[in-house]
Amino acid sequence: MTYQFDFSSLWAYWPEFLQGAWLTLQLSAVSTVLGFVLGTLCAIGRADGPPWVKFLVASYVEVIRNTPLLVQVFIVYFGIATLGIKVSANAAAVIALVVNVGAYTCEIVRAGLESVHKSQLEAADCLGLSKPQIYWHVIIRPAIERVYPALTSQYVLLMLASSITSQISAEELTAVANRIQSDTFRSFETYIVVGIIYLALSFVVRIGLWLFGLAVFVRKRKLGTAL
Amino acid sequence: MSAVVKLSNVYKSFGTNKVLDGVSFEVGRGEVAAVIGQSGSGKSTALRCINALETIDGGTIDVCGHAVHDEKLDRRSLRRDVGIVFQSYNLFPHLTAEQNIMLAPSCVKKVSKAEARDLAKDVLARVGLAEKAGHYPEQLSGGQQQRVAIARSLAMQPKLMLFDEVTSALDPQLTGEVLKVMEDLARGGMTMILVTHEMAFARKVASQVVYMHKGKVWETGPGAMLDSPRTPELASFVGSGL
Amino acid sequence: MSAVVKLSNVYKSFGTNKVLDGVSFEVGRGEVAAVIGQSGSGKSTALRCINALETIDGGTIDVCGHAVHDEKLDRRSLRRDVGIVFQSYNLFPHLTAEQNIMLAPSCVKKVSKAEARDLAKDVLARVGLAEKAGHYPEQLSGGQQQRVAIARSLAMQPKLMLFDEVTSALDPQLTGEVLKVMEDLARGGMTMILVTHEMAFARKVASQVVYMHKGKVWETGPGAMLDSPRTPELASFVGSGL
Amino acid sequence: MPSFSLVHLEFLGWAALWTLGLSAIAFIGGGLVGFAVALMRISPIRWLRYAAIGYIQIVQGTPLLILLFLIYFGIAIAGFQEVPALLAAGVGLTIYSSGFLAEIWRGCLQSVPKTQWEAAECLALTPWQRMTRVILPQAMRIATPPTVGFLVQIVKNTSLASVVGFVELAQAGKLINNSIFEPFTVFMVVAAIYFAICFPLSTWSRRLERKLNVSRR
Amino acid sequence: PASADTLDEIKKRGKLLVAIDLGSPPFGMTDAQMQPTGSDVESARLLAADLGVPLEIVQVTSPNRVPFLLTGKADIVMASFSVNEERKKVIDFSDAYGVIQVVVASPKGTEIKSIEDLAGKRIGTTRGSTNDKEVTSQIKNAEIVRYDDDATLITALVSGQVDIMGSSPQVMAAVNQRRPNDPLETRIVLKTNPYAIGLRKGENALRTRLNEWIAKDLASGKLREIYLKYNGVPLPQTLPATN
Ligand SMILES: Nc1ncnc2c1ncn2[C@@H]1O[C@H](COP(=O)(O)OP(=O)(O)OP(=O)(O)O)[C@@H](O)[C@H]1O
Ligand SMILES: Nc1ncnc2c1ncn2[C@@H]1O[C@H](COP(=O)(O)OP(=O)(O)OP(=O)(O)O)[C@@H](O)[C@H]1O
Ligand SMILES: [Mg+2]
Ligand SMILES: [Mg+2]
Repeated sequence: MTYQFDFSSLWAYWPEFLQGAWLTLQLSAVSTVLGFVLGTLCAIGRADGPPWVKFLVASYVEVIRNTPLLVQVFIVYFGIATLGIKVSANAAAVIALVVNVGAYTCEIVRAGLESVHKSQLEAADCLGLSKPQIYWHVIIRPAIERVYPALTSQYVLLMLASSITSQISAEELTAVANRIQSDTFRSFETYIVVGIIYLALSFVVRIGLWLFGLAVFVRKRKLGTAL
Repeated sequence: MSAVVKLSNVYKSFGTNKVLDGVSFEVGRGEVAAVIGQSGSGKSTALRCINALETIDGGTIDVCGHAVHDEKLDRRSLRRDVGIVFQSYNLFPHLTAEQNIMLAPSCVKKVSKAEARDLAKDVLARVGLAEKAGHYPEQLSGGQQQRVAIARSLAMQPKLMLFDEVTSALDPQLTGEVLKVMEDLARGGMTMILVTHEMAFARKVASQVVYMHKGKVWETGPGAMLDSPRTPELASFVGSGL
Repeated sequence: MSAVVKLSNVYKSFGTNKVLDGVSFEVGRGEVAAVIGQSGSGKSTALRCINALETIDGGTIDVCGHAVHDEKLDRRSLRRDVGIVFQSYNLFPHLTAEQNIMLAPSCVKKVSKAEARDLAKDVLARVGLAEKAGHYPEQLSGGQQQRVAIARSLAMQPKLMLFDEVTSALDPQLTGEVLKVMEDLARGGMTMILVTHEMAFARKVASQVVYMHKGKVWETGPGAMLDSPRTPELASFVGSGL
Repeated sequence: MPSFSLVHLEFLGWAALWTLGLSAIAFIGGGLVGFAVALMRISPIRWLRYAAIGYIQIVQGTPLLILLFLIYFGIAIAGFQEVPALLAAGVGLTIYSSGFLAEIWRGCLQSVPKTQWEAAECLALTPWQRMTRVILPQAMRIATPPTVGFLVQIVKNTSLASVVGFVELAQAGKLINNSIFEPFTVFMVVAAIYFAICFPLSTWSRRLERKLNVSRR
Repeated sequence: PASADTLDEIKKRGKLLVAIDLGSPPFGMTDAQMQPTGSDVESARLLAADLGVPLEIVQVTSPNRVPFLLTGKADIVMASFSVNEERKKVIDFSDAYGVIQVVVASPKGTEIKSIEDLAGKRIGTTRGSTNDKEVTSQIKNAEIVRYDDDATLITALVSGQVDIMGSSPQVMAAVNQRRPNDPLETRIVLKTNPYAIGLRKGENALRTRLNEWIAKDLASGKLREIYLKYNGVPLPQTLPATN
């Protein structure tokens, strides 16, 4: 069968593609920020918390890393509702994505924390810094700087994985694609266009995180060397 | 002369390894004490105990009015009074020399940013590195890093400074730079305890030499004691150490 | 005496850095040529060009009848004729000494396994390591590893051996072991080019000394040339190199 | 009204086998293609290298969901209409894993020091002999932990094959839920089965990594 | 675009590929033994028997019914496939063999009398379905929540993620089975659609054959029996024309 490609019928839908891409970016940005905070806190808890916290965090990380995001999304979405709390699909999507990326962030940041030498803590301790001050000034900042490339990759993957949330009615890029293709019956063309938009988005996310890194890691910007 | 540091009968073991076996000595205000002895004799451990980096098993340690042996010791207030400099510098790699120095005053003493910067300029000048304020540790030589580390401690205006083999990672020329700074400090009246392998320096600067051997204070006296050792152990140590 | 290796007017740059600037010399069959010169003078690069590990920008290199400068050069057949030993041994860490040696004969010459093993035993005995056949590289000292590396090259029965500072990662005693093996080879009539810092060894073993300076062959002559340098550069090099 | 029963558990069990099968296809297919791409990625021939970089970038920059859709409908458009979902899912997952495995393995191949490549070359080994006899045995040790780690990703990501109608574990969960509407129970059980498959793998991967770190010290 | 005659191909292949949405009770679903069932499934079996070939079910969802058909993964679609003008531009339909309404339903106590009352409310529907089209075009100012299939919509309604649905009475019935305490009630009928078998354009022989079968089994009452059995209401005496 010879298939007639026809991208022209998709042209009318560009505002919707744009809207979907925008929501994808928003979902990813919010999940990245919250997931980073959650993951970092968990990493600290796992490195320096009481045994029960360590156990809790370790279990959380293992469970999340060893089950598919798709299933996590369903459990969050329907689980929350079963508890009688109504949240919008976007909120459920963000919760699921944050829980998911938090676990990965935790593992990555933990590696960073472990790379900070014990003598650094002693030095800070001897200067009279309090524990939170030591964490903030001496441990977390260099730790994050060291693992920043790994975090960047993880957050690009998160952006791509957010396509799964279309299944619980979040109107992000993939959901928009599904709707457009059932309107136009141009599924192949639609998915090609969406694939290209995702490629562009991952480029945007990478650039964004790179710029953010430049702004935050002054030493790296000035010297260009890895810690 | 009032004692700034006073160790009485301090015991400390790591597992079954008795590292400090009844150590006692005193250091008065403005004194410079040089602790010498073979590797493994417990010098670093003694220094770390003074700064409460290790807890002790027996005896008492008084440092600037703090009862270090006490379980209820307020470590942070002890550490405002005591500065320590390590062999491995331990500068914070992600901060410039100036930021390294400003950190503790602004975090601990809540000094304003501008004041902290002035303070940093001041102590950097004292160690002869005024123009390196904006450099990151990796951009500095070993001797310069060590001097920044000293400046970082000085910025907290401690009553007592501890130095643990601060020159042994340096080549002879860089060693000279650092020893000069320490000499200046001694001349300025700072109370100091230094663990060192530099006999010549100990002889020249120290008002008291403490010779440790197998976890005990074996001999103690003025710098001149190195020239006329009373025990065969010190004699052989001085002989070999030159 | 027919030339085994002949470099004529060889040029080679890395980017804007002219590393070989018109190098010419010849090595005849059974000759031992020692290439000496300061760090960065292009010695290693010359050696690597002879073995076609680097391509050259101008001039010609003939090695055992292969036109190395030719684009259509059959590298594999060149390398059956030329053995090279590096400063950093480069043994394969996942193979035993014996397996390291057997690899090339069985892969390249399609020798049977049993024959290859006999061959390995043979060359290991020649470098004095018969009893280390089953050891992995990490179980051997630096000098032993270097001798296995030489044996590995020897097993291919090359017509020419290249040595690049094969002793400079070794302490004096281990150096002695390796130099002895090389001396034996020289005495056995092997054609050899060695880059070395061991002036005494060059003087003793080399039939020709090539002094390189700034990418050029500055002086060349018999070992005795080192005792009566004609250029001030060689004079200062020999003076400092001792 | 039916509720969650042994029948459903059995149904999930069979679906889990499909998940494993799909993972095996993805791993083997992805491994073969990925290895070829990794070789292209370090090839001295420039256009091969660029082709490999482009391939890796595109695969890693597209969500698997979209990749699966594209392949499912793309194969049909190419004229093969009776494509079983298994084939489409297999091809999609193969492409996906090859993109990631290629990048992982490229790193491992390049972590074998350049001097080893040169030494092998100087012994007149052919490029193939050099790869199989010298480089691969060394690279494989380094590559094992991240490869096993990625296997976990593959197992989890087979769940997306459900979007092209393939009945693996996640899709089976959806089907059961369609008939009994107990989403929480059903997806918890599904999650537990995934965990039971993936957890041993990730533990193994981490143990290998530790062992490697110790031996390299 | 199909070149060959699909009817011949079905005969030659000895198998009928029917696209059915198993996530849309009571038309397509699975029973307690996880076997496919529902009115579309039984109708498809009837058709296959009539054609004299075994049936193979191709599982689809609302959004991908048409691509499955167009890319040749199925011969025909029997998935409560409502007839509308957009679809007719791309594919052909047989005569109707059932009807389906698009209704808005909500629980007791919600004040919905007209479309205007829906402003600002969350309404659940199935992405890419006729329901989605009607709801989206008729109801403005409402938040429309779209799921990939009816089953997910039902799960969302049962678990309380949404309370108002824009879908068929059949979906409502399935929901009410699972939430007996707080059942949904029909508020507004947006449209009544005939549904028919979808097939690729230009398959006239196949369409004629399908229409013969529909006429025959409507007359024999078998199709009416199946509709009644699963929907609980009888099929109207005359079905609207589709072409
Ligand atoms: N954290 C520790 N755990 C166990 N043993 C320790 C620890 N710190 C030091 N030791 C042991 O205590 C003994 C004394 O160590 P210490 O570092 O005080 O010696 P030192 O006199 O400073 O020697 P050096 O000149 O080598 O620095 C040594 O035997 C050492 O192995
Ligand atoms: N692969 C390369 N890329 C760029 N520059 C190179 C490369 N290899 C060598 N060089 C440069 O070529 C010059 C000569 O290097 P070469 O290794 O031949 O010197 P050498 O005489 O062997 O010195 P040494 O005694 O230190 O080994 C040096 O300036 C070096 O930096
Ligand atoms: Mg010490
Ligand atoms: Mg060299």
